[in-house]
Amino acid sequence: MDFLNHHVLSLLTFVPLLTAFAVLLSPSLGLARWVSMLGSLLTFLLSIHVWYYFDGQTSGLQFTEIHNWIPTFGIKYIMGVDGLNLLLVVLTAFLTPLILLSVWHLDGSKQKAFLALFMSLECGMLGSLVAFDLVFFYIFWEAMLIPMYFLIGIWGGKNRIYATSKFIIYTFAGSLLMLAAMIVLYILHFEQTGIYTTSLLDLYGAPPAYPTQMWLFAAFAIAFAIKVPVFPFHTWLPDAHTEAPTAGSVILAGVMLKLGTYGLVRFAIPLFPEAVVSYAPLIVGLGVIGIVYGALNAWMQTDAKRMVAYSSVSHLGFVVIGSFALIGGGAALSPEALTGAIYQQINHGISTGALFFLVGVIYERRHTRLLADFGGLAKVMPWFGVMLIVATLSSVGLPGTGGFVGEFLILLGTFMASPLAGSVASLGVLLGAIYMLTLCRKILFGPITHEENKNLSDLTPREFAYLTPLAILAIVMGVFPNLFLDKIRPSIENLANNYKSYKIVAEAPALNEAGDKRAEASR
Amino acid sequence: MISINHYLALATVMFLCGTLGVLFRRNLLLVLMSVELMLNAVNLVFVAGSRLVNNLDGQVMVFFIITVAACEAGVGLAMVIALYRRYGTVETSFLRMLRG
Amino acid sequence: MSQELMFYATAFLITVCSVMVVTNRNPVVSAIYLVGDLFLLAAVFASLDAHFVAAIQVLVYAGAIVVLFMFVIMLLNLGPEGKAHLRIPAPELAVLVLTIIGFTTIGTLLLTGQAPGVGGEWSPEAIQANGGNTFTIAMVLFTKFTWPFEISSILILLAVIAAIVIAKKDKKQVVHD
Amino acid sequence: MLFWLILFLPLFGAVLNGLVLRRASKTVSHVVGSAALVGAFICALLTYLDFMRSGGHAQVIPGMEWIEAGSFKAPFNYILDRLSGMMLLIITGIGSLIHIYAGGYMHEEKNTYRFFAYLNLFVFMMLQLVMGDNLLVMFIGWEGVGLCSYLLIGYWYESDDNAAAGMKAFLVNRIGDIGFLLGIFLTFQTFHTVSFSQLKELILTAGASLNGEQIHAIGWITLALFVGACGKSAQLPLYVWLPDAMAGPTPVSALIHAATMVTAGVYMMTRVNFLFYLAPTTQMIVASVGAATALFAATIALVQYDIKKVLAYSTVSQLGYMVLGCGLGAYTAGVFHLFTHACFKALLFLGAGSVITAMHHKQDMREMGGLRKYMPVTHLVMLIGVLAIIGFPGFSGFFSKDEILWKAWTAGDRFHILWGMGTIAAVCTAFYMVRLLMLTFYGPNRSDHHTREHLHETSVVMWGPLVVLALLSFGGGYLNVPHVIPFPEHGLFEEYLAPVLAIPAQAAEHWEHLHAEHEAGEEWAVMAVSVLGMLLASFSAILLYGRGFSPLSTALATRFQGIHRTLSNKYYVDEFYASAVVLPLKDMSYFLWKIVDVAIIDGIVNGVSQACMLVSGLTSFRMSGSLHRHGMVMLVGILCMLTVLLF
Repeated sequence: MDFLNHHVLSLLTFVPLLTAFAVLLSPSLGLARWVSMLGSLLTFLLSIHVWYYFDGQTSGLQFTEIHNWIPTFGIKYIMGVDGLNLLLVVLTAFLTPLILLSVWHLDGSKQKAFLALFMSLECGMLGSLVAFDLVFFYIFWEAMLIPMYFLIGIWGGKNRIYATSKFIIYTFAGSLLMLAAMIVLYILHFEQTGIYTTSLLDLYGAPPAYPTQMWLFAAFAIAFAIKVPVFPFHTWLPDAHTEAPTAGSVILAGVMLKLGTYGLVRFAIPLFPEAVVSYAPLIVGLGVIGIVYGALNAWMQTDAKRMVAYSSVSHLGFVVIGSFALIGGGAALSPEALTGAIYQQINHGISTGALFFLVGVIYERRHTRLLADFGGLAKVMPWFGVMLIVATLSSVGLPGTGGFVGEFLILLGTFMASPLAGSVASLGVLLGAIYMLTLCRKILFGPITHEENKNLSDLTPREFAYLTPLAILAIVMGVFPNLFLDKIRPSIENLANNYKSYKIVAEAPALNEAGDKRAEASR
Repeated sequence: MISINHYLALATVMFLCGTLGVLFRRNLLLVLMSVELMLNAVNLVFVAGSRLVNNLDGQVMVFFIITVAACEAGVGLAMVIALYRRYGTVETSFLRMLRG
Repeated sequence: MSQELMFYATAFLITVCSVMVVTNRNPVVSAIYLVGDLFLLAAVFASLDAHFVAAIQVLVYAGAIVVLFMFVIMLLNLGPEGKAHLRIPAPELAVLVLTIIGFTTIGTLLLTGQAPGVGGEWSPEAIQANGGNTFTIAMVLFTKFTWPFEISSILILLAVIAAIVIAKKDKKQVVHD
Repeated sequence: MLFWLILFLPLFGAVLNGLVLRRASKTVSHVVGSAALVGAFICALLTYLDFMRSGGHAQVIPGMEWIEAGSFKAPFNYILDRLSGMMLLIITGIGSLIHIYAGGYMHEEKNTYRFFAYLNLFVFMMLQLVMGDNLLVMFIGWEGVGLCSYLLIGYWYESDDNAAAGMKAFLVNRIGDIGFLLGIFLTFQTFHTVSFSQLKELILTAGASLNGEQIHAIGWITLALFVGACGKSAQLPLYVWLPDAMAGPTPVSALIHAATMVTAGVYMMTRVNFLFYLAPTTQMIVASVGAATALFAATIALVQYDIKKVLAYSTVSQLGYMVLGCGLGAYTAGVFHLFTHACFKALLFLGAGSVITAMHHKQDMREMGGLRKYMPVTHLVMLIGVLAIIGFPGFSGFFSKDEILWKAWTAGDRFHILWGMGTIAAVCTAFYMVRLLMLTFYGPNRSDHHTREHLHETSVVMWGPLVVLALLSFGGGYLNVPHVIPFPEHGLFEEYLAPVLAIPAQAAEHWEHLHAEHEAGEEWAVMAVSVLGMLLASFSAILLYGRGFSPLSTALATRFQGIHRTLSNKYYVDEFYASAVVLPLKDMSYFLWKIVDVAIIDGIVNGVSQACMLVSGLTSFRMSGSLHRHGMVMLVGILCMLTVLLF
């Protein structure tokens, strides 16, 4: 148990990678499936372990692992979770088994490679979430792109090469900017303090001088903005989503995009706090434009997947403005908006993930995603209808679903920071409903106009198995948000109130302390 | 005692020959042989250096280089055979996959 | 004096052989010159008290690798190349000249430069006292370089497998021109 | 405990019907759905009696924590006071009747689990709306009822029109919801709480110390909330969804689009009346919008032929009265009209539903006529309903509507025009309702042979609830009899609701006229004007439509063709919105997509990559792909580097 607590994050990160190797070595596809499923379930269990023993009373970094990695350059192997990444870690580990379930029935000659790539992708995502060292983070950040590149490039639609190249080159261009900024930061920090370090724990609270900060922030922000994607860096997203296989779209929308917003919160804001004050109006402006612009574009799409992809642009606009809602003349970030932003990341992962799954379900049956090819499916696929409606409602932020909690808090905080931005962003609530209901109406309602649609079969038990958890979670997140918010509150408040001199304390793995506290509380 | 400089000069000449062979010969086998020449030039430097500083690491390194050279020759020749089967020639001017 | 004379003679022969390897039309002849080159180099090694290396130079290089080359030349039935084998277009000629100039400069610099001599622990006398060159190399190899040595054995294994896989006749393959 | 049962019985019914009993027969879903509601009603009644017995003081029932972030807190707290208690009874009571009725109405459907699940869910959401102690819980209900409305309007989704109508309802409501949201934000920003009970306490106790900025903020808060109310309560200019919402099954129209959901706006304004009292400008706007809506919708209803459309516009018009009442500060009158309207409009809709069932789902009044013979009970209850809505003295509408008109009259000279609009609307109401009654139940039967053969009175499941509602429609008015009318008890309702209303001290002066004494003669005169107008309109309707379409009615329609066409086409508002709002938005979106996104932004992205390709093409024109060349270039590079390093 002690070992587990000291190394749970390393295990969490590398179990998927080991699973990937095991999958490659499996003699048969059937075995490979089970191996990948077991590996991902084990990862999920580990994430639940982290979740359960995570102490929601402190803003410190928990389950920390610190080892020297390349001492000459001050590069360390640091992993840890706090309130900002805890939920994302769990979300990643949660989505992966579901996605594996969704590809359970596929068998191609390369399916084993698919599973292996997928597991290594999970490793990359989890690694970049828990890494607390710039170089360490950067390695995972880039490593993550490779499996995704192949997932789209090999298993994608007919325009896949274009889409995947665009995706990787675009993201890579941004990452290089970030790498350059990291090196500059590293050297500047040495000049300031005489210590070579890439550890965030050391870099926090010692920001470089003001004019340089502006450049460094811009480099980081562009890298993350491309990943999010923030308007106007978003054009790779619809292409990538449309061409990607269902599983790829789900993980792309579910987790990878969040790494952009997570990066903004984890790196860009606390490392360069003064630049934040100068840039916030610009970023919030872009976010608001993204909300409206993404929604209007989504409305016009004829391809269901493209529509959901543009909806991501719109939804992530909310997350971005929520992360940059400055109150008190830049003295603090709005804790409400920041909470909403973190929460909305998770919720977007759930609802958009479900939507991509659902589009995948009908795509498998009809081999088309054009809205015009559907209509009236509620009659032949009633359960599909239920799921689609639930996902839609969560996506449009109906109260009682997770989407509402996130969007509401973001809008509340943004409104208090800037009434204009808050009001315009509120339009997203309406526009979101416009395109999502259009999607629902064109797929589910109206007469059945295509002969092929008359005999479609409803959801299979396997499809139920991966859709139901998402649907339930969407509602649970809306009705019991405190279940999640209680864990992350101190971290968010720490960042929101002290972002100008942000410090995070690394705490030793504290199973015993947390356990004691729990025991005390129950007494 | 011959100074180290002489060995280095000799190695340079060998290396030059090898380089020119790699660059200007069109026969893939000749290219491989030229590579061997280049490797030998390096070996010479290692051994001479090892003698100069009275350290055996250089000779051990040569041992490894020979190992690697053997591997390289094996794989390289296998590729030559494969290419010959495929294209019917060992002329490098046929291999233009790196076209920009 | 005789030592120096020996060196210059060997060096001259090595240079000639190297040039011949590169310029000869016929691959078989090139290979033979290569063998000569390797033997001469082995002699130089021996003169530098590197007896073990000289031995494996002969055994592995001359004995195994060049024979492999010969096999392949025979297998592919390669005859002498045409007269055009050394025709060099103008831009490449420029590179050729540049290369020769560059290397000559470097070589000259090396001849004139002063290399620092450092006293290490394995002087020829120490080696002699320790039990000879081969013994001492073995000692170093199996203590300090155990891991690289083991890895190199894996490398050879991989190379063997790779060579077989690559050279294997693929039934499906179509011959393209 | 009982209180939680009220809330969760309908939810339980919805889950049971919607997820578990999907293969059950119609009867099972009907029984489950109705039982949940009747159970909730009984609990509500017991809770209510208990509540009144203990003095009827407002109490907050704490529930689970919900959203907590930063300094923002919104727990699931519920408020039980006289206002929400009354709504509780209306919703569960009328809801039960409509559920029972729906079993009869829907008996031709193959299965109805979905219908009853949605209906139960609606009741649950509606209860959230009225019981919530903070704006956020109210907002759950607010949007939740919108969702159920969307689902129920599109219940027969095979028809594209229905799906479109549902969507329209949801979207127009969402426009209002944005207003509501902004109201919440502003409230929280100004007062750091969104709880009604805390807000009320804050305003009333610390009220005197409100600074100008806060008063200013209150103006914006109330305006934003009123936008929300406009959406939900179908006021100008957001009323357009309600007539289309008639695409849903008739019980839905009765429950959601007449009795409960659409009154949410009025309820909400009453709930935060202490804020509205502080914002006279907003109140003025509210009153004007209400009066305008009342008149506007009433004129449209004059010439409609679809029986449900008439009732729909009538609902919009009546909601206008309620909003007018709120705008005048006469919340009692508004809420009282809400109550009476819930009874008689539910009755009218259900009656219309019976007619529609008998007519095999034909809704055009031109094909009806003379149904009195075939459906005596329905005729009788509809008659009561019509008398109630037109404000026939003695029926409930008379008391509630005249109260509002009277308040408008006494609000000051500026408000006389609103009184005038209200009175004209009342005259119109009398005309179109009597016209509806005449065309449906009197005159010759104009239906085709096949339909006529099957005309019959509906089953007791359907007319039973109608009778109950008819009794309420008749008697409900006596709860709030004006003082001038000789009656044992006066203004019971006003007394009942008084604790809910609270005029903050700062605004007391402005609202003095609400309690001012007036001469009895003046009140009689105002009353007489509306009654006379009503009688006149009724008689002309009887004259024109008493025996089917009289030649005079057709002649009038031709004579005033322009007006007639404008009215039949609802002032072309839908067309106006389509061409002025929806189309430009669509065009703009298309432009954004095709030009801005694909051509410009993506063009730049691809342009950059193409520029790179171009440059690399230029520099690599000598790149034959030959290994030699690459090697040579590399070599030259190495030489250069060496040169640099050596010298």
